[in-house]
Amino acid sequence: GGGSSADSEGGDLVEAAQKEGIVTWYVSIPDEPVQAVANAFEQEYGIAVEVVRMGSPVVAQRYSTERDAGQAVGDLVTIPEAHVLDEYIEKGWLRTLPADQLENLDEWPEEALHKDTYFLVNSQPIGVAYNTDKLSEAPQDWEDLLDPKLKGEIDMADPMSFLSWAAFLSILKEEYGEEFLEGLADNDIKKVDSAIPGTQQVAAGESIATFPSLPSVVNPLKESGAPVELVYLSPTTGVEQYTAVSEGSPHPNAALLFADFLMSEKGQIALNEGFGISPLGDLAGTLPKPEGYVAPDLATAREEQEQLNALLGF
Amino acid sequence: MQRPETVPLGAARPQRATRFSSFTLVSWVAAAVVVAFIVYPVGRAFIGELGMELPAVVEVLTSSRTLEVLRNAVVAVAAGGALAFLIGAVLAWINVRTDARMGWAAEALPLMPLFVPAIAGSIGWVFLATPEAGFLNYWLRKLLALVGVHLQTGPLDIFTWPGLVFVYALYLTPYAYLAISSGLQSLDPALEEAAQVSGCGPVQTLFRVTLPNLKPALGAAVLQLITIGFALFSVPVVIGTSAQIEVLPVSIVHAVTRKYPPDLITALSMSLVLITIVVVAWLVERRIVAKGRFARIGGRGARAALVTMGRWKLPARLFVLGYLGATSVLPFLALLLVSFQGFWTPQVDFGALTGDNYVDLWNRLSVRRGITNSLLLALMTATITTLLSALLAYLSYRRRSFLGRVVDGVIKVPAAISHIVVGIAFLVAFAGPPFRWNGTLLLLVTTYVVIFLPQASFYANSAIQQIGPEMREAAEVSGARDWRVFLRVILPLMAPSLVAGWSLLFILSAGEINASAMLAGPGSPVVGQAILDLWTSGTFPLLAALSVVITAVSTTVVLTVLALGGRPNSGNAP
Amino acid sequence: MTVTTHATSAQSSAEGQPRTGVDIVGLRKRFRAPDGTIVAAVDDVTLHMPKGDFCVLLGPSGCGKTTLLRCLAGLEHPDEGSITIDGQPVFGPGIRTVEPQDRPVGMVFQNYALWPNMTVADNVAFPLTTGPRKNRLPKEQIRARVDEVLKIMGLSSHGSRAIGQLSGGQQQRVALARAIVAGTDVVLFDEPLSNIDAKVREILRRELRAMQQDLGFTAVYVTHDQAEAMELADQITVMRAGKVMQTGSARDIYERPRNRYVAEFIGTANLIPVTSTGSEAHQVGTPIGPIRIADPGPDGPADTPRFVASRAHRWWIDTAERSGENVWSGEITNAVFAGSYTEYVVQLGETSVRVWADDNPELAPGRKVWVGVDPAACVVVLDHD
Amino acid sequence: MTVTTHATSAQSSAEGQPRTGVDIVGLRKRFRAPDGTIVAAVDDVTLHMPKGDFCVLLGPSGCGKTTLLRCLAGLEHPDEGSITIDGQPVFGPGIRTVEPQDRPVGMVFQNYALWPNMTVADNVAFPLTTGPRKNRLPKEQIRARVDEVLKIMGLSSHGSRAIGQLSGGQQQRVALARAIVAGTDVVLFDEPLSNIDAKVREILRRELRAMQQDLGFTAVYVTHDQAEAMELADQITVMRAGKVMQTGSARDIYERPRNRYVAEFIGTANLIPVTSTGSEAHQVGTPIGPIRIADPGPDGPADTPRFVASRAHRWWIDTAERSGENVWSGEITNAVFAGSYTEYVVQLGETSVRVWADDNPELAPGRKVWVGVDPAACVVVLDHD
Ligand SMILES: Nc1ncnc2c1ncn2[C@@H]1O[C@H](COP(=O)(O)OP(=O)(O)OP(=O)(O)O)[C@@H](O)[C@H]1O
Ligand SMILES: Nc1ncnc2c1ncn2[C@@H]1O[C@H](COP(=O)(O)OP(=O)(O)OP(=O)(O)O)[C@@H](O)[C@H]1O
Ligand SMILES: [Mg+2]
Ligand SMILES: [Mg+2]
Repeated sequence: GGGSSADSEGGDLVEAAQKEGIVTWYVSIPDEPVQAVANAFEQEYGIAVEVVRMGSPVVAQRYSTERDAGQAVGDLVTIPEAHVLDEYIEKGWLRTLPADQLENLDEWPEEALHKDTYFLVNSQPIGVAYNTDKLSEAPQDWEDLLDPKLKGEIDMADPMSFLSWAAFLSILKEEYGEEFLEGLADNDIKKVDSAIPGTQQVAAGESIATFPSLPSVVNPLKESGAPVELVYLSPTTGVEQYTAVSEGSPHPNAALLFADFLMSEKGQIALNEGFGISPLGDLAGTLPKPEGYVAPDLATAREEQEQLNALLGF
Repeated sequence: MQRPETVPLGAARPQRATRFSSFTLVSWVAAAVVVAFIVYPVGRAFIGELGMELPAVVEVLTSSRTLEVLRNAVVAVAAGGALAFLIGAVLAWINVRTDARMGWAAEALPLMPLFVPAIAGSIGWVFLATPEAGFLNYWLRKLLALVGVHLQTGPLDIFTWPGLVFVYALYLTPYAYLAISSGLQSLDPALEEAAQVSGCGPVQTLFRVTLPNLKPALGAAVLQLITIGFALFSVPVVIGTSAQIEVLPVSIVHAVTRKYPPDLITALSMSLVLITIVVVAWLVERRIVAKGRFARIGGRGARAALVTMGRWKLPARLFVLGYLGATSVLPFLALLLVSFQGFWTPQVDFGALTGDNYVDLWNRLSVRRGITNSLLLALMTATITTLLSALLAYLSYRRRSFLGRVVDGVIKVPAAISHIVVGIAFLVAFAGPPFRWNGTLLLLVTTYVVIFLPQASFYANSAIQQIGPEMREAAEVSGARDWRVFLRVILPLMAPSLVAGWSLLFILSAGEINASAMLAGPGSPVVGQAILDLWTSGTFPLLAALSVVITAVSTTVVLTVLALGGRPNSGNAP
Repeated sequence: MTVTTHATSAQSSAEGQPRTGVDIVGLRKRFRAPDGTIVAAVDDVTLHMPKGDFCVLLGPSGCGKTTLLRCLAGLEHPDEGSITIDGQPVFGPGIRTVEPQDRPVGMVFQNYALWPNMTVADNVAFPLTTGPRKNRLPKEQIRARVDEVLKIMGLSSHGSRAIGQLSGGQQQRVALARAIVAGTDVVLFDEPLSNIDAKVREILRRELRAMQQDLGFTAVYVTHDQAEAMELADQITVMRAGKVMQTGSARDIYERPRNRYVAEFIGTANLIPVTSTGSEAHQVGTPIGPIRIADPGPDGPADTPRFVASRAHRWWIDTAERSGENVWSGEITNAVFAGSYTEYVVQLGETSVRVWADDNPELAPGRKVWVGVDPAACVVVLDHD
Repeated sequence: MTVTTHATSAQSSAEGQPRTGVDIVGLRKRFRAPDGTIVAAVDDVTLHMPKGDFCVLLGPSGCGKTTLLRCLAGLEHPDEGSITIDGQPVFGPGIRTVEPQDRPVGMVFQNYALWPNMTVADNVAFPLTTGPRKNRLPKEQIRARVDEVLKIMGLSSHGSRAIGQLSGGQQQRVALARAIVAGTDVVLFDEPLSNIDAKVREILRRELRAMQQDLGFTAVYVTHDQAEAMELADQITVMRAGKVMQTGSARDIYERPRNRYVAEFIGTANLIPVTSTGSEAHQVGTPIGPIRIADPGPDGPADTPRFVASRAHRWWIDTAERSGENVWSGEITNAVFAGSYTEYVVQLGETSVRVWADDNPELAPGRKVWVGVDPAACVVVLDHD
């Protein structure tokens, strides 16, 4: 509860939030968009955003260890694992979003809000990054990756490293069957620790293509002139990030104000420009949903992760 | 505190003075606090998490995956360690005993490779030796093309078993070197000269006399290699993953960082394996040393003429320089080059080099604050750990008691536990009430101190063993009490070795990544976290730039401290 | 039990007036050697060292000299016995052991144990800067005292030097300065000269003796060098395997050794076994015939073997035939020129004697000679106590 | 420069037949001390050590004895000069320096440097198991040879012991066995006894000398102990600051020292400055009056100060008035009992002399006495060369 019950109308929220002066955000979205939205928020309200950015399981782990220890350091938490947030709700760690205090909650699409507590803020579509010097023509189809020409030339981020990768693979398995994954294994795909080294190696010409890859990884490379391009093949999915507000955190008002900002058009543009799909649809600079986009199911993916890994021969 | 009785006697025993000085009190309290800070969190993690789950533990321990990663770890550490041992021994011999030694290199060499954080150094080697895009490969291919050999890829490939073992060896060598060279320095050179006069050439002398008599130092080196090798994470995560080789410490870290809820059972069970290995190695080493028919430090003025290498002098020097190049210079240059590139590519366009990455780094608040925080932390950790280890070393040196040995044993335990597991254990134990240290620098410092205490105590113990007991006794007879003896005599005499140890700790804690990921708070970002962040979501040039900055900063700090801290080996009795 | 012993020691100090100097009663210290055997390093030692005397502990390596000295300093904890320094009991049954830092002793270590991290002046000042703060002298007084001591030692201009910049002799003086600066009455020395050149050692020895006499402290000096002991000592204590063999002045020990061990350890002695007590009081029977002696020797169990001990330099050697008491003829088997004398080994039947005489080219190995010894130089010693 | 030296040395070896033993010509070795100054540890040393002789290098600490020995062993690389061992040049201009392992020398190190990881037999066998495999003796012959050497050394039953289980004396014998097992003709010793007890040292010294004579090797023995040098040596070389001061037999050096330094270093000498050459050939003027001398002393620059050197034990002391040549009266200022003699310091005007005489209780400090010295014991020495 804390001081959250004390305040009421919208104007007061800003004032109360500004009195708190700071908001702490545990987040696993890449650094650049996170900094963009944090800066935008600070410019708008003069409230600093303290960002704790880590891989999503680490965020989840820290958040829950702290809560178990009776603390709530993070005012907001953003991770892709919706099932984890469900678990947090059951433990009473998250706060139901108060409709009367969040101006933008009304406009927010219903399918992007879950249990009135956590909401989708950003989705990065998954694609294939390839080296344009080494591959003159972009792959058209997932099955192009089975081309013997690419044997030993494809990097793949470790599916055990990230649940979203498993969710993505499970969609491919659904579509093409297990043989497809086994075919990839036969084509000598190489495992890399994460999407970063994979894509960096593609840019350097070490490999021809890598997947799954994300706009946040490919964009900075492209900007520096690397011969690398990201294509989205159908079907695909994305890394969907959900944000929730903590119950009993140190800055309840700033947390609400920031959640509200994330739902605003301005916030969405700041967060998604060039990187992600906004739940509000096509806003200036945000990415459109690629053809064949399917929402990921992380809970199922968790069950299949080991099996998918085995199919790929890792 | 009573010394074990020598002989029971019938007569009335004179009373042993039992006055508790403030020094004894403080040092035992310090020892107790240290032990508590190790036993409580570690015990809580292991007993709390594993106590109820024995069947699960057994299952993890017997699963084929555990066995495989364990086998991989054993192979990597055995092969890399053996290589490191060999290189370290040869380097130590060249630098301590031959005329091929290079003054400055002899002192700076042991620390050099550690100046580049292990994760950055490994990435540096990725830049250098990936089969297609590696700089070395690219240039080698160009060279080979000149002589008519045309290759598409290679000739080197870092993502292989040999590549992995190679980088393991590079990073383990300093530890072997440090232990062996300090042993060599205290081995009476007359033993080797006697062999020479008996008709032995230099190489034969090395194998027939020097090495057999160095067994205690070699044992210490092996022990260090085993402990540090099995805890090494950065090298296998960068190189092993792409080589499809997963090793135990990486599995432990992954078990807690890649899943939610974290698989603590797996992580802790695997840690148990490592602890067992280290404890067994420690016991074996103690037995070997205890048996010992080894040379002790020689009589007065043990001053040797350096072995004349003759025509082997140049090759020996090249070997030393080659090692420096491989561990420090080459990867650092690769990192430096990439840090000025827009993206990592072997086709260096010197016109397009840019300082943007540094600007970008500077603009990241968390990086900027991380660097200052890390420096502060490293300063505190290195200082506290060094002083603490000096105090504890003095305690067990002064009073050879059972309790002292227990303390000595306990502070070695964290060396065997993955840093991230220690991090979690500390988070579980101290984040909540009554401590509520979550997110504070205090929590980080405490954890670092525990993590690095084993290394520090290695230095402190070897430093104190070089001080003759009469230095302390002279102070006591002069009327000095414990504090004065320690502060005015023992500590200053240990200083040269402690300074070297301090430098090592400074570097290691400035670049620590795993425990930091668990413990660094929103208000206290550290460099390690920033590195890990760039590794999981960033670009290699940025990562390279950060590594260059860290390397430059730590090198500056360490060299300054070494320059101010005086030269080693001036602490002996006149 | 404790009470009894306590009472005894109280008694003994009640009987006489409190003795100055160092008083050791029934001291024992045992060690367990690495192989498990027990070594009695100090074995029931009772010894008085008078105040202001130069007392030397002499004995071969491993006989317990260092251990005894360290017990005095408080660096070792004896198993039994008591120690009183200038009337103050520092160790004993029923007494709370006084720690090294509280004993009124200074110590000069074998290799001086000067602290290389401090200057000469700091080394010397150190003992004045210890102890409870409120008892310490003010800074200026410390400085003055250090200057004074350095001046006595002839080191006035060396105060700010580093230890490494001093010669061995200067280092010794710094060590001595440190040991006496606090005005302690007893100074312990553990073979302070054993690392030094013979020639330099001789000079330092004289210097040390002169300073001890000037300053008047009680010196307890450990050595295994007989020449050193003879030159320095007011009182020599010869030790063997933890036990005191004999205590006395240099002359006592040299001329009236108590037993064979002392006779052999100090100087070069000819020992001729006594086979019968002889017909006259001042004569004993030996394998080379009767020998006239000055002193029938110490008492001792009748069945303990005895020897006639005589110093090699108290013998004469001659190529001309001589006769009389204590005269024998024999053959030279070896002659070694030793500078101030030449050592001749002369075979007398089964027995060989060593004779120190002026060098004489006629006395070559193989030569038949007459040798003899002054009865005044012959004493009877026990094989062992 | 080098060429000239080369020519000279070639000449000298061309002139005589190749000399056996050790021949050192114009040897120099300089070190840069840690503070940057240059120390000439061996400074133009020319020296011949005849085959089969026991040659001792004697001098104070730091005079370059060890360095010279190590140059012989090949453990140091000299800067200049040449070394020939038993006719084989091992170092010199235009010669490829022979490495230690190929020189025909054995060496006994100061603390023996036995290898604690090997048994006694393995230590001794070691020199036979080095070198190219094809030149090595077969295993049984090695064993036989080791057994033989151990037997000579009286260590037959100790072959399988660990080094740590031997006494100091046994260790010395093992070290010696190792040095001679390969049949080398030259054995080098670097102060092998300096860590040992005086009494044990004396015994080991005799043993060593006896073995050297039995086995007939050339011994080069470094020490700073005069007594040791006198007892052992066929030839003594006195060194000072890297230079040879004098070479000769013990008697030569003791009785005919070349210069003040040698006179003072060996034994206790009274040095009385020569003020005028005196009216007669065998007489010189001194502050205490004319002294009759045996030997006008070595030549040397006329302006070099000279002294009359005489040994303390060649003086007599008497309470009764005496007169004649070389007789003075004075007052005893100090008397120290030293066992075989007592040292009396007697003041003669400004000059004081030390007299070693038998102990005499009448001769106490303050007493007026007459002293004198045999002219045959007086030699003139130079202040320096
Ligand atoms: N700490 C110890 N543990 C076991 N034995 C010891 C210890 N200290 C001394 N000893 C033994 O006690 C005996 C006496 O030793 P101590 O050092 O007193 O002899 P020392 O007369 O001083 O000999 P040195 O002339 O060689 O110095 C020796 O046998 C020694 O081995
Ligand atoms: N490696 C070296 N570096 C610098 N100086 C050296 C070195 N070796 C010897 N010296 C110097 O050369 C001189 C002669 O040394 P050396 O060891 O030969 O003397 P020594 O006569 O054997 O003395 P000691 O009796 O002390 O053993 C000394 O002044 C010494 O300091
Ligand atoms: Mg001793
Ligand atoms: Mg020497």
